[in-house]
Amino acid sequence: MPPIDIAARVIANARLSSDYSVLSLAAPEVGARTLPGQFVMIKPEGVTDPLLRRPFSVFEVLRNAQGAIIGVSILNKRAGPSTRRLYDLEVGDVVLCLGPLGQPFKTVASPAKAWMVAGGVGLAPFATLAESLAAGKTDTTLFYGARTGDELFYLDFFERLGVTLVLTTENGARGTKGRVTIPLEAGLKTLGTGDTAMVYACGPEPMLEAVAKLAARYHQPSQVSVERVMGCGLGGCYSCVVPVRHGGENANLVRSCLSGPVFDGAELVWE
Amino acid sequence: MPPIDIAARVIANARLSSDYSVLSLAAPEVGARTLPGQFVMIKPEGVTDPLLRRPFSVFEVLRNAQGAIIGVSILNKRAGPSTRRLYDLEVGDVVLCLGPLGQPFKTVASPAKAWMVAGGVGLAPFATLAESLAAGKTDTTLFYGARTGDELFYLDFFERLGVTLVLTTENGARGTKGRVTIPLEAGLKTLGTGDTAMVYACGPEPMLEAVAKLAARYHQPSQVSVERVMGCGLGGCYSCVVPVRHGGENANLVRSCLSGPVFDGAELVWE
Amino acid sequence: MTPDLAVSIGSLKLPNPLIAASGCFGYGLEYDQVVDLSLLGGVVSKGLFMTERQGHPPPRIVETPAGMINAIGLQGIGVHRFVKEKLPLLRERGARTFVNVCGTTLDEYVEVCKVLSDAEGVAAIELNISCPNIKEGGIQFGCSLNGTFDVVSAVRKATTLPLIPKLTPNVTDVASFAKAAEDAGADAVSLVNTFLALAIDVETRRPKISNVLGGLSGPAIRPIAVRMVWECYQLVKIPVIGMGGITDARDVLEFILAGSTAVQIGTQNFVDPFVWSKVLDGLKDYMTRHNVARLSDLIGAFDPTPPKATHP
Amino acid sequence: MTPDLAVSIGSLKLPNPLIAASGCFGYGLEYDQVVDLSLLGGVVSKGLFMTERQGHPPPRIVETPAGMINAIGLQGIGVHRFVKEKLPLLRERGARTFVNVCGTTLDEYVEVCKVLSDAEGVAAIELNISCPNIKEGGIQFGCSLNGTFDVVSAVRKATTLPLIPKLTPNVTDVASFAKAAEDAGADAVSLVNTFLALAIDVETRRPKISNVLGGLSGPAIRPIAVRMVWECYQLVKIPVIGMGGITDARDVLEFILAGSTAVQIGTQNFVDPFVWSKVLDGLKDYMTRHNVARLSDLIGAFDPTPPKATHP
Ligand SMILES: Cc1cc2nc3c(=O)[nH]c(=O)nc-3n(C[C@H](O)[C@H](O)[C@H](O)COP(=O)(O)OP(=O)(O)OC[C@H]3O[C@@H](n4cnc5c(N)ncnc54)[C@H](O)[C@@H]3O)c2cc1C
Ligand SMILES: Cc1cc2nc3c(=O)[nH]c(=O)nc-3n(C[C@H](O)[C@H](O)[C@H](O)COP(=O)(O)OP(=O)(O)OC[C@H]3O[C@@H](n4cnc5c(N)ncnc54)[C@H](O)[C@@H]3O)c2cc1C
Ligand SMILES: Cc1cc2nc3c(=O)[nH]c(=O)nc-3n(C[C@H](O)[C@H](O)[C@H](O)COP(=O)(O)O)c2cc1C
Ligand SMILES: Cc1cc2nc3c(=O)[nH]c(=O)nc-3n(C[C@H](O)[C@H](O)[C@H](O)COP(=O)(O)O)c2cc1C
Ligand code: FES
Ligand code: FES
Repeated sequence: MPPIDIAARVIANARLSSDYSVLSLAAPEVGARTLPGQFVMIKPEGVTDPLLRRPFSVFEVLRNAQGAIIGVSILNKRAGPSTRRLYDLEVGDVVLCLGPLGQPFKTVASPAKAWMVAGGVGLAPFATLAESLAAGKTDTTLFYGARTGDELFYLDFFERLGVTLVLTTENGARGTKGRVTIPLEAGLKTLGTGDTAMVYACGPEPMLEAVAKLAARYHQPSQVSVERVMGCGLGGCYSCVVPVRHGGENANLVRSCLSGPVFDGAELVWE
Repeated sequence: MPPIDIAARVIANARLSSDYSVLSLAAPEVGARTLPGQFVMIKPEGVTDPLLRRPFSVFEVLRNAQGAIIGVSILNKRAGPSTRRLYDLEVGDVVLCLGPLGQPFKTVASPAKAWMVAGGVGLAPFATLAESLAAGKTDTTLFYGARTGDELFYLDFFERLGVTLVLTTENGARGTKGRVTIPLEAGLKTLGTGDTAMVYACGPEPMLEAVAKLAARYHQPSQVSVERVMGCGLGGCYSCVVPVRHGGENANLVRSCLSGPVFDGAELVWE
Repeated sequence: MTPDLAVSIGSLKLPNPLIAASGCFGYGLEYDQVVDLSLLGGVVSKGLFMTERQGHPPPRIVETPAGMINAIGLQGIGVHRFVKEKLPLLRERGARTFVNVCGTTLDEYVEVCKVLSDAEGVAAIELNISCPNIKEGGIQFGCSLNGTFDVVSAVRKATTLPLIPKLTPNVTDVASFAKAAEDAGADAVSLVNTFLALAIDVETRRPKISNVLGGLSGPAIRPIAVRMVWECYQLVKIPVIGMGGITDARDVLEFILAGSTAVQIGTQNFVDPFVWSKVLDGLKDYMTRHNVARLSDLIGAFDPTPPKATHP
Repeated sequence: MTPDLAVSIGSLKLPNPLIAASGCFGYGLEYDQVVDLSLLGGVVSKGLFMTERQGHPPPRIVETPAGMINAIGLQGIGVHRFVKEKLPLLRERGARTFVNVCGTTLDEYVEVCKVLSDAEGVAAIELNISCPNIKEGGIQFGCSLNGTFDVVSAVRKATTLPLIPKLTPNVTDVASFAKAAEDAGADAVSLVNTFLALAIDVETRRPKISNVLGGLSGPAIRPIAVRMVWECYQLVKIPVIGMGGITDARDVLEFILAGSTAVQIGTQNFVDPFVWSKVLDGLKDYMTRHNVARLSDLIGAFDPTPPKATHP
């Protein structure tokens, strides 16, 4: 279905910490079309500075008590002017929300396992993916690393879905101390021949690179969601390119808004 | 006292109609310094579009129950992007408020009378002037013209001060039908030789011109508050000039933010 | 009476003056899902050379006050793949396709135009002699009057398609370049391409985009672009296609009053891909309010009489 | 260790690089009540001719996206009244006064400079050969390399005061103008003056300001101005004074990294007359964070190595 642009009212803006908020938008038409891993281009209405929209993974597809889709939420982390403004929005404010955009994650089915690897705000695309995997009864694990214990969010949500949680924090306050790739590698080592774990990753680029390379080393497939500066989200501007190599070809710069943001980890060329 | 710039919280924003609001700002230092007829340069904090501040007459100097000055208000009329934004502000929003600026009205004392002539939003500088005149027990009349009866504001306020009200509306819904200059001229005709009425005027330029010329024709002094596009309000940009003639000299373009906005009606050259 | 939005660029009739600017609309087909391409006056393709190009490494864009800087570096599929893969689909959609032609040499410009002349479904050629983001060719022609004359003349001999050189604003007197293009046989000129610009990350002391310099577009440049359009309109007889920072119908009208026969919308596509229908509605509304039957009556209708100092 | 903000323009030492731009700060004294003039690096006067001028009729300014257009038309009191009425007061305040000198002819430029050379308390002359808002003189010199060379040479012979031609951005290659100024004996160059621009009121079809055309300033132009400063810095050896859209310390640093020895702040004065102390604090903060002892070490310290495509 084609993306649409909704002038969406803010339903809620739950501040999870001084940096993170979950911004819920009344955009049922966007929610109804969204597949896990897709993103929206967002901008508060009436704001001309910053000029451009900003890309955000759809975090949740929101439903009312009757189960009808009423909108989407994003997991917003303050990084600069736009994310700061989104953090400050109040119920009733209006946000332009264009989407859904981009290629979604491909789900897997048993006996393959699904291992989601999230770094910080990279958790965002995994809530909808976990729901989709849970619906398919796939054995799912979330490797989730954050700076501090306070920045591990929505753990209940994933537990309720039956997702196994493997947590790490940089300061060791919660879960294992250190990078999320440490337990991931430990997990990969336990896989027997013939076992398949589809490794999904979203987070800082060095993490993505490490995860994709680990998966490859242990002969597991991976799907990584990359972040590039995006001017349009629709393939119009060519700002968002990443180098991708299919088979033995030379690397090509492809638009991550159209061909991504989710790519086969084995095909991305790390810069 | 030098003007100061306050990041002032909005204390209240009373919408008087779909176009007019009274925006009250917590800027005690500005209030304490303001003389009737002076103005402030205003801009919502954090807004870069529009870039420049906008000039507004100080409408009221606000006091708390104990009589201490707590801020100023402006009578805001929606005309374009900035005034629209000010109209939409809510309690707690922050507005940059620089002032007071410009030359105030000169008050008069009995036996001279004070006749204030206001057109529409031109009412703004007369609330503080009326208070000042009332304090001096000057016999004061407000000739106040508006488009409709619904746009005649703060009549109680002026009545409480003992100001005589002469109202006109364009549609005749309230007061005399037609221009405010009609009752003004009628009034001027009743003055005896030796009587003095200082005619104060603020409103649309054609009204100002008509009032100044009427006053001159009936040999009465006038002080008019003019409106020009103002870039800075401080004399820095030379955008706000008006032609003024002292005595027999050639007209000079003088900065209305420094030498005005209040000018001797007899010295302004009408364009 | 429905307002008549049609305009003509030489022999080329457009149902309305709104054209998607080069590099801001992919090859047009990317927007197929959100815009009915046949409703636009026209669509300009991304800049095309003879062969494929990878462009500059990212980051390729950065925002600035009321604008953005880009240095995409003309990543593109080359004219042959364009003719084969994109043109037939664009024709199917009913798009009026303008092709933005680049070259590193005069010969390359001519060759690309020849390929396009032999293809079906090209409405016009926009000759890009103004891209600030590549070193060779392009801007070198666009910054010299002789260079402009020479490349337009050479291409003129190679094609009968409507020929529209796109001018750079990074010159002292843009109107003289419009004149050189006219003298060399251009059917129209389009302007402005982007302004050469630099943004520095003061924390790292490095440029914000990989190419160091890039081109500034968006609302920030509009007042300069409108001035340049007016200058060209006064000097040349061929139609002027104006652009630079258009966001709404009022901006479009500003360019048309200043002398634009048609306009292009670039950066605003990124902000709002649905801009087209909003602008069309805005134009119709203006024409109704002002009792203008034909939009073309407004071309150059700017009246430079000074306004009054006082407000109503 | 307190950060050292001092910079030198030839023999002229400034306690910090922040100078109030011409035309945006009256004659300096207007701001006496809100800013301690002695704390600024310097203050540039409004443009001055030999005699008084009334300037253009209002409206003289209009806002545009992230900017404003002005055509004040150099209303001013003339150099004689300036020397008599303003200069003594500026000296009393401890201001370092730069005088922006205009002329309709080469001779007028020379005469005004002679008057200033004989006066006491002039720190430097900023030669305005770039005002886009008056027809005669000025910009005619500033848009021709020979004109620039000639006027700077002529004035050079008439004064030993630091001589700083102010360049227009409305040219193809601003650095060549900086070079012409250097060759003619200038001690520094300042840039940019405003960009020639036009805004049309589409309801009335008239210009928004009385002079029709005006000069665009403010944040909108900053990325172009920074680029031009960098170009000049690479070509000439004399100091470059950069300006165009500066609003905060970060913007100042961008200009300094690009090669500005000092900077001027214009339009932002209107937005925030208290900008000066905020910027000074911001500079000190940056220097502390980055362990920079002398601000002058940052001049031209821009490193054009491309940044990474990925975010941290
Ligand atoms: C497909 C995709 C999905 C994303 N999903 C989320 C999400 O769910 N939650 C979330 O908080 N953020 C997400 N991001 C990142 C988010 O878009 C940026 O944080 C945001 O654009 C920063 O804007 P700003 O104005 O606040 O800061 P800016 O000043 O624009 O940038 C601040 C920092 O963010 C980087 N940045 C700027 N633009 C982008 C961009 N388009 N993509 C990535 N980094 C950028 C800058 O390099 C800088 O380091 C996503 C990005 C992409 C491409
Ligand atoms: C000394 C002074 C005191 C004023 N006091 C008040 C007041 O108490 N209440 C009030 O509502 N308005 C007052 N104004 C007018 C007010 O400043 C303008 O309405 C406002 O600047 C319009 O800004 P905008 O962005 O909403 O609209 P814009 O789009 O900027 O302008 C809309 C209309 O207002 C006119 N305008 C723009 N700027 C100014 C300006 N600086 N001065 C006058 N007209 C302008 C424009 O020409 C246009 O017709 C005063 C103006 C001056 C000079
Ligand atoms: C991302 C981007 C890519 C561009 N690519 C091209 C191009 O390939 N060829 C060209 O002639 N102009 C190109 N331009 C310039 C635009 O076509 C247009 O001239 C300019 O952006 C001004 O219009 P705007 O302000 O509406 O964007 C590009 C502009 C942007 C923003
Ligand atoms: C209202 C106004 C008046 C100006 N007058 C002059 C002038 O008299 N002489 C001059 O050299 N530059 C003049 N300028 C240009 C500024 O000094 C400065 O070069 C330009 O505005 C860019 O800086 P900014 O973006 O910080 O304003 C004027 C600018 C403005 C906005
Ligand atoms: S964001 Fe514009 S092409 Fe991908
Ligand atoms: S408003 Fe700037 S001089 Fe009066």
